[in-house]
Parts: sequence; C-alpha cells; structure tokens
Amino acid sequence: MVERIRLFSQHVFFIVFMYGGRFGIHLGSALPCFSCPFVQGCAGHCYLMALQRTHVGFQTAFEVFFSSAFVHVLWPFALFLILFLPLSKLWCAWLCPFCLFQDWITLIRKRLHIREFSMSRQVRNRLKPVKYILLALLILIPLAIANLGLHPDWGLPFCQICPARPILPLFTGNVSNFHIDMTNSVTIGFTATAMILTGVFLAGIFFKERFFCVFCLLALMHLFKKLSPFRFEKNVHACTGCGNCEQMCPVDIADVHLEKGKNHMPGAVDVLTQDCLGCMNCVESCPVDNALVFKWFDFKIFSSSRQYMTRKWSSK
Amino acid sequence: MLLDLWKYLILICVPVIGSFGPFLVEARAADHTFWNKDMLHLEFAQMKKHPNGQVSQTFIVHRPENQTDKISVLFQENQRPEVYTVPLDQNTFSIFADKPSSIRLFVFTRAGQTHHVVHTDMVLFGKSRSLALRTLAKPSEAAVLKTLPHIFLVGSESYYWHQTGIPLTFSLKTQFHPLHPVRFHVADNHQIKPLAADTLNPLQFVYTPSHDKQLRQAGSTAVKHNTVFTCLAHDKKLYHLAYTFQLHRSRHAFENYTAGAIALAGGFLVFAGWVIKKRKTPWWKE
Amino acid sequence: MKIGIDVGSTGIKIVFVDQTRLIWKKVVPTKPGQSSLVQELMNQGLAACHAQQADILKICVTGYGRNLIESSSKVVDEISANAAGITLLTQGKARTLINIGGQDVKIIKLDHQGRVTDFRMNDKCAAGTGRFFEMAANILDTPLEEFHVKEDVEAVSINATCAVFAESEIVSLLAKGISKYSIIKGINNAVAKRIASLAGSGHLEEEIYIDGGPARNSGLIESLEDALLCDIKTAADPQFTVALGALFAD
Amino acid sequence: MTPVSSRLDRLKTRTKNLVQTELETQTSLIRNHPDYSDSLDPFIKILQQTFFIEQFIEQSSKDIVFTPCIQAPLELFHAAGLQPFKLACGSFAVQNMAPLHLPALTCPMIRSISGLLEMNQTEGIPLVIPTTCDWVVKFSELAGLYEKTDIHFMELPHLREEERSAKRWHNEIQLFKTWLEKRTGQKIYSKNLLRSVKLYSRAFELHDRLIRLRRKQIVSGLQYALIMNAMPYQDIEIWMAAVETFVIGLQDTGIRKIPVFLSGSPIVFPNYKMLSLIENAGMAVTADDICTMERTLQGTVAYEDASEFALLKALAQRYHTACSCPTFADNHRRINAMVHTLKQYEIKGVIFHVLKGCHPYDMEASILEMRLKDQGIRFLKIETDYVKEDEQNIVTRLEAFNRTLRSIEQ
Repeated sequence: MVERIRLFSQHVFFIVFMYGGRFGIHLGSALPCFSCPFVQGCAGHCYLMALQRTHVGFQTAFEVFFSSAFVHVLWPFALFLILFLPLSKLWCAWLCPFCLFQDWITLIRKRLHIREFSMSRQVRNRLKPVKYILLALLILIPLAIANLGLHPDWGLPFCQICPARPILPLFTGNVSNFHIDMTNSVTIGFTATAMILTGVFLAGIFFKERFFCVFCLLALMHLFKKLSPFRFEKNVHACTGCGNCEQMCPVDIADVHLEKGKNHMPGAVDVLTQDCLGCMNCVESCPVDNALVFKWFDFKIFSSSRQYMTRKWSSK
Repeated sequence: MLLDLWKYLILICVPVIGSFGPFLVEARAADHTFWNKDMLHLEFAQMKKHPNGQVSQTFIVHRPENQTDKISVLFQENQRPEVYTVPLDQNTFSIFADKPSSIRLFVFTRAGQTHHVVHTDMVLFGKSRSLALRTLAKPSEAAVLKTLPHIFLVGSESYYWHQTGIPLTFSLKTQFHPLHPVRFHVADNHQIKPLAADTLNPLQFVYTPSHDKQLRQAGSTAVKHNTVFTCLAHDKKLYHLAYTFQLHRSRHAFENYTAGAIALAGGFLVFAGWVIKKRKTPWWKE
Repeated sequence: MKIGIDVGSTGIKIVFVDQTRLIWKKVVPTKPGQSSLVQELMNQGLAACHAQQADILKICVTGYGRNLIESSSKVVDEISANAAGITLLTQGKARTLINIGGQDVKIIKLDHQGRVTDFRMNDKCAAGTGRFFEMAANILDTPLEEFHVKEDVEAVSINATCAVFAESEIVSLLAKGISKYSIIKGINNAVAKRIASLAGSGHLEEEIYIDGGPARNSGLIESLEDALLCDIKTAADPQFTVALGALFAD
Repeated sequence: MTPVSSRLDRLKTRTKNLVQTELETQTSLIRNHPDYSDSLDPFIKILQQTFFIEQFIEQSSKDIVFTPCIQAPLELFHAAGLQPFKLACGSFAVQNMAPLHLPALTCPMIRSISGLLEMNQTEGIPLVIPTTCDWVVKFSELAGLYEKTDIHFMELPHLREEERSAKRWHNEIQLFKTWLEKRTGQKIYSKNLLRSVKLYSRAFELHDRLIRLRRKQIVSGLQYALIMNAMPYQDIEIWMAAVETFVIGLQDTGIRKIPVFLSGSPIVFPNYKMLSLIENAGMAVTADDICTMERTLQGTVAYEDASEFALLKALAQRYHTACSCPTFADNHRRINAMVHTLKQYEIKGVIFHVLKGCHPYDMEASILEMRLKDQGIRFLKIETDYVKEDEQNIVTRLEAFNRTLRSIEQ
C-alpha cells in the first residue's frame, strides 16, 4: 500500500521535475533532490549546482564572504532549507527523479530474478566518509579556482562526474552528455571519469538497489534533520531484533536494527541516519506494532504494524 | 552524424585555409592598412565582480591618429530606449551592471573627415542591491545613435557566448549606400583576414573564428576578443566602422562520442564483471 | 463463630474464632482420612467452646488437603491465608514473611495492605522444612522447642540439606561423639542457609516475620538472622497463622 | 531365559499400552472441557498419530524428516515436497522406553523423544538437527542414532545480530537445501521456494488471526496449544483448512479470566499439565513465547526479490534473528517482545515454566525475573517435569499468583 503510494508519488514528481519547466513550473535552483539542470525544461534543479558555484556564473572569491553580495550565496541555501525542512528525507525516495530511475532498473533486475550484490556492514561503513570528502571537495574546489588560481575547468566538479548528468537528460532525448571532451587535459580527465563512473554506476545500480544513494551528497541533508518536523523514531523497547528493517532497506542501514537506546531509557530514539531515504520499506516489513514510526510533528505518518506487515507479505 | 562530418570538415579545413591564409592577406593588404594606426578600436579589458555584487567590464580605447573630436561612449541596456553615456578616463572606461544586463555599446569619434564607430554587445551578470551608476546622455547626443552607421552581428545581439568554430554573420547598418563594394575584415590577435561575403546578400559577411589553442587550454570562461571592421566612403567622408566581440572556446567541437561510449562500456563491464566474479565465488561451498 | 482449618502435610491446625478473638485452637498430626479427622476436631472444638453446630458461621479451609474437606464454605490457598494471618497479627506491619511448613518453605512479600506482591516457594523437597526438623528431633531425641542452644558451642558443618541424606549424616556425627548441641547448631545453620538461598538476591524488606511449626525453634531464628543479616520476629502462635488467615483472606 | 529381543518386545508393548492410556486420559480431559468443539478433532487425531510413527508414515503421502527444533525452515521442507516431523514429545509414559544410559537429570523432553524413537521403528528416517541447546546437540549421540540414520546438523550461530553469524547461518540454510535436494533427488527451484514462502505467509496471517482471538480469550490457551502442536506434522494447507473451520465455529463464551503470559520450556501434547493448572487456578494463557506454541510459525518472511539467494537469505534471517530461543548469546532483546505484548494486551503476570534439566530456560528465568519486576510485572517461575505428583504444590502457587494479579487489578 505505502509502497504503491510511494511509487505513484515518485512518478508524478518525476514528470513534474523533468518536464515541468516546459509547462511553466519553476521551482528554483535549490531543490534537495536530483533534478538535473542538464535536463532541458526541468522544473528546477539540484542544490549542488548552486553549492558549487555559490554565486551564479562565477566561483566565489574570499572577499565576497565579507560583503553584502554574500546574501546571494546564502539565498539558495535558505531556499534549500525551506524546501528541505518540511519533507526532510522524503525528498529522496518519494520525489527524487534519479531515485526512480534506480528503482526502475532494480525492478528489471527483480523481474529477471537476479539476486542483489551484497555489501557488508563493513563496506558500508567504509563508504560513509566518501560523502563528506565529496562535500569538502565540492566547496573547496570552487574556492580554489577563485582564490588560488586552480584551472577554471575544475568548475562544477561534482556535476562533471555525476552519473545523473548523462543519464537524466536521456529522458528528454538528449544523449549529448555521453562523450569525452578532448579540449584539454582537465576536461579529458573529468569527462573520462564521468563516463567510467556512469558505466560503473549503471552496473552498480543494476546489481545493487539504489547504489548511487550510497554516494549521494544530498543525503547529507540529515545534518539539518533536527530542524525538521519530520522524524523517524524507533521504540527501542519494542524491537525484537528480527532484522527485517535491515534486510528490506534498499541501502542496508544497520543502525535501525542495532539501535538499542541508552541505558534502558524509555521511549523512542531518532534513527534517521545519513543514508536513510525515507522509503519506509523498513516500517512496512517491521512485524512489531509501533516499533518504527515516521512522524510529522506529533502526527504519525506511518507506523509499523504486525497486521499490515502480515497482510502485505501474504498477499504479495 | 551530420554534425560530426561537419566538425571533421572544419578540422580538415582549418589547417588548409590556414596555410593559404598569408597569401590571401597579402593580396588584400591595401584594404586594411588603416588598421591599428588609423582606427578607433576597443579592447576588452578586465571583467570584475565587485564585493557589492556589481559586475564591471573595463575597456581600453585605442585612439586613431589625428583625432580631433571627443570620443563618445554611449550604451543602451536590455533593449530599452534610454541611452547612457560613460566618461572616458584617459583611454579607459568601465561599464557597471547591478543586474543581468544585455548591453549595446557604441564608441565613436571623428578624425578629420574620418568617422570612427565601434559597436559591441555584451552581457554582464550583475547581482547587487546597490544600483549601478548611470548617466543619461543628452538628447542631442542620444539622437546620434539613430543615424550612426555601424556593423552589427546578425541574430545574436544579446547572445554573449560566441564560440570558436561557429559561424557568425555580420552586416552593416547605414543611412547611405557605400560607394565601393563593401569588404569586411577581421582582426584576430593582430592577424587580419578578409571575410567572405554571403552569396545571397552582398552586405552580409560570414566569419567562422578558428579554434584557438590558448583558449582551449584556458578555462571555459576564458575569452579573447576579435574585431570585425570595414572602411566605407560616402559623401567625401570616410567611415571606419568596427564591431568588437568576445570569443569563447568551442563548447562541443572536441567532444568525442566514441571514446565516451568506450569509457562507459568499460566502466560498466569492469564493474559488472567484478560483481559477477565475486558472487560466482561460492562462499557457501564446503 | 468461625472456624479456620489448615490441612497441612504434617499437621492439621484448627482455630475457633469469635469475631476476631481466638477462642480455641488445636494441632494434630496429619493422618490418612483427613476429612473424618477434621470432623472429629470440629466436634472437639464445639464441645470445648460449649457451642452448637448451628453457631458455625463459616468454615474456611486452607493447606494441601483443602479440597478434601466437604464441609468447607471457603477454600483459600495457603500463601494468601498466611499473608492475611500475619497481617492481622502484626496490624499490617509485616513486609516479609518466612513460613516454614511441614514440607515446604515460603517467602512472601507483602505490601502495606497485606497484599502479596511476590512470593517464592521451594519445589517438592523436604530440605529445610518441618519434616526435616521432625526427623532431626527424632534422631537427636530432643523436642523442637529445645533446639535453642544457649551454650557457646562450635557448630558442626552439615552439608546435606536433603532430609534423607542429612539423617545419615547426623547419625554418623553422633557416632563420632560430637555433641548434640553442635549438631543442632549445625542443622540450624544449614537450614538457614537453604532458606536464605531461596530468598534469593531480592533483598527482604523489614519487618520480617517467621511462622509455621519450626518457628518455635528459636535457635533457627538466630541462625536465620545471621544468614539474612536482618532481624526476624516470630509471630504469636506461629503454627496457627495460616488457619487464622484462612478466615480473613479475601 | 527370556531372550533380549522378546524382553524388548514386552517392554515395547507395555509402553505402547501405557502411552495409549495416557493419550486417552489426556484426550478425554480435553474433550470434556466445556469449550471443546468438534473442530479440534483433526488436531487431536494428528497428535495421537505422532506417537505411532509407523502408522503415521503409512498414512502420510510425503516422506517424513525429523527435526527437533524450529530453526530448520518449514518452507524448505515444503518446497522439497517433504513432511517435517517435529521431534518434540510430551508423553511421560513413553519415557519407559528411554535408554537407561541417559543422565539422571536429562531434560524430560529429550528423555521422551529417545523413548519415542525407541518405541517406534524409525531407522532410515532422516533427521535435521539445528544445534540449539546442549541436549539437542547431544541427543542423537545419546539415543544412538549416529549409525542408524542420516543426520544433518545445522550449526546454529549463537549470535543473532552479527553479520558474520548471519552469513554463516545463510550458509547453513544453503547447505540444508542441498541436503534436501540430495535426499529427494530433485532440485528445489526458486519458484517452488517462492510458492512455499507465500503459502507459509498466508498460514502466518491465519495464525495472526488466531492469536488475536486468543488475546481476547475467545480461543483458550489449551485449544491454541493443540492447534499449534499439530502444525509441524501436517501439510500446511490441510492445517490451514482445519484452522479456518475451527475459527468459523468459534463462539465467544464471554468469560474473561485473568490473562497471563506463559513463557519458558516447550509445552507439548499430551503434557498440558501447566496449561490446565493455570486455567484451573482462574487464569487464562492469552499469550506465550514458547517454541511449540506461538513461535512455531516464525512469522512472515519479507524477501528482497524472488531469486533463490534472496529467498534463502530472508528465510535464514527469519529463522535466526526472529527466534528468541534462550540458547542465543545476544538474546537480551527477547524481553522486548514479551513486554510489548504484555503492555499491549494489559497482561500483568508472567508464568515461567521450566522443565527440570532445561538449563537455558532456567538460566534465563532469573534475568527475566529481575528485568520484568523492574517494570512492575509479576513473575512466577515454576520448575517441573512431566510427572503429575507435584500438581498440588504448583496449584498453591498458581492460586496465590492469581490472587496477587487480582489485587493489582483492584
């Protein structure tokens, strides 16, 4: 049930984000999801573009930080927060077009009865810092261009290697991002990396559900989760440790399963982690009533129920 | 595919034309001897982002010999009728923009019987809350613009991203018919080349800027400027007209789709192979 | 007039109560044919109190044989009866009650209103129970009331708390010529240890009372106080608390 | 001199008669119960048949495989076309046949199982043993089965939350599947497996309905025990049909007793001593976490995709992490499910049943007691075995426990 609503929402927003611009929808350039600016006629695009440029057209010199022009750096961020806060991680699994693309591929794999590639908790944990490294580079490289004389072709470093950039424009019939740009060594380096990474991610997405989300920078939105009314709570004293949540999680989050709370403190613990996509697969497969709850302020969006779980899996 | 062929054609043609170029220039030398010493022309100098968010573009003005008149600088913004003037500070002046502005700029003067007009278009992406300083031109001055003969770039007055390898069409706007057949030349990094006239319209000239190695090596925002100029005679007056514009490196000319496909397939196959090999290892066997 | 009967495993205890005043009590050893035995006891009681059958308002029965008595008007389990009895006798001061019955030991925790909050009971084994003392008293030829050791004697260590094995152990100790009182002290200590282990880790809330037949053995109470590290009080008429409580348990 | 074999035959005949008597006594007890309904007959019939394995095999359309614990996935048996036979026995009489070399403090269940196997001609019936408690691990050796039959051990990792143990267990499930395939000579395809998984999910949904009825005391603890005890000896579809019939015929008597949670060692037909004593003491077992009752069905299997790997992984996980067998080392969350059920259905007391010699449950009792009492839940541990003689002692405690529960309700 919830899964179907989610798929419906994903498709609606896919159409809105990818083609909305053609119908006059403009949602700005600070969306907390992978709506790609390289898609012509998109209804607004990913915040990472703004974050890398920090100022439209140019990288930001240090002096701008101490000037009134800095408001233009802050404005997209404010917009990003305004958009992000009410929905929080729901942006990922319910709205993000790239997430839907990955789901389609996974659907094909599941239809073919090909099993998933398993990633151990250790590998997952080792991959966790990658996002932070990427975020640091994303901010440091444009600063280095503006202030330290780094070659300007390093601009938009993330977009240049992001697999969504070649893939998403395909849905508007645009294949022009599949090339290696021979202009100079920097562009060759970036575009070649982009092509290889796209190949790797296409294979990765095929063999591992939502493989790209492991590296998705927007997942770092969880840094602001405290500000959001959206909560994912676990009633640690209800959990029997069956591990369904971890098993059904598309990104194999172990924290929800292993969270035990602190020293017998009663009540709910926040278990929204950086990788969480808000897809609610875990809640759907949790057999304990109210052990996992998605909340918006105090309103329960969806909480686990044995009856729901039993019914869902026996009718599947 | 057609696009590709076209690109290869250019890649082949450029060196061919390049090797013949010097002879052609020699042949037409008489037509452009006034370049530099006898002509008003503009040079794009530094573009700067100011801490308050304004953007400024500075120009250096190269004066013609025997200049008698004052050099006027007039511009219009975003295709609006207001005409602004900018004072010249020695040989430089700067235009400020507080918002994204498409600017149409004229610099002109008179040296004896010779009228000099330089025209250019550009876009400045200002983003500021403090208004850029503007001085409205006197109506008499502004009225000149209407009759001022000038070269213009056909069809792309506000499009600022001119790239090497992509043909640009120039034409002429005058209140009179020039006496002689019109010839356009282009000054590209002190090399003067004549432009071929459009076969259908003798007053339209096509210029395909050749790829520039330096631009290729520099970043995608790097620019150089070229000037298209001509000399007209009418009513015992000589008109030296120029159009200066900025050129970026070609965006798409060097894109190699075959190499891209190979890299993509390589990445896919290597990763998929690794996954399959890894899972084929039966860790559950005794 | 109400009658409370505790049909235990070793003794049948009977009390006659007028309002809340105990007017007659008796204990006899349990024998086969409990039902007729109880009837006989009631007749004795009626005679002693100069009362008629019609004066009996209520007959409350508890203990192992409680379901065998046909004339009962109320049947109560002995844990609840015991709790009610001790609450009545101590005006609700008791928090913990140790009952040593004929064949079991119970530790009962009570709240302010005399309700049972928790209890422990040994499994089917005579170790540390009245039966055990009975056996010891027989071998040593000493009544239970004299198990209190005044002299300062060294306690002998008795390992077996199983009634059967302890018996042979005591006999062999006697054969070695060890003094009777050393053995008695040893028995008391062994039983106290056994009860303490039943009480378990849960600390016992004071005030602690003890009842049941072996509560007459003040030596055992001393040993228990030692083992549990707290004061223990003996209920008045320790043998009859349960029978009395049967009347007042709700 | 009487030859050994004929002496054995005499013993066998006598034991069979004793078992028959025991079964009849227990069955008539159940049948005379006021809320007995005829729709329970199929379950009783199956349970009675399980004591006479030769006849059971004759009547069964599928080959049978013994398994003592609940960790061997029932879905896999089903997908292989085999009938699991749960080696759990609650008969006291059958202990007469138990080998004499069993240790004095043997778990009564193991003693009975050994007797049951001795009493019947069971040579050649394969056996799957998940290595749960020490008794289960050692019993095949004690019962002298090593030479007689094909035994497949599934080494159960005693850690539930570690990834490495999950992998090892997944491995064991994979090997178990291979073993089943070898036994039947037929491959288990993922589509067969998927069908079985779905079937058991449906069974669990039905079970869930049954549990909810039980929580409302419409189904009594005894009825429930019968139904669940009978499950691992039957084709699941037949069982489901029988349960459906039972549920349809149910009538709410309206009687509500004090609800208690029963936990601890397995309760198997015909040893319903604890259940009937609790009921007689005025309480109703509305919930439990006993592996022959509520934990017989481990729950719905949630799988990622329908590939064999994913299905086996999901099954492995379901029969491992979802299990709260006391033999697990990291079993501290076992209390969560219990407390959750207690709170949800307002049950105030837990009765913990320990079979004498069942050490894992005995060890767990004290820990559970401490933690449950912290939460204000009454706890009563009762240690007993299959004999009837200690009933009076237990009844005394149960009645007093009932009183303490009633006193908190007031």
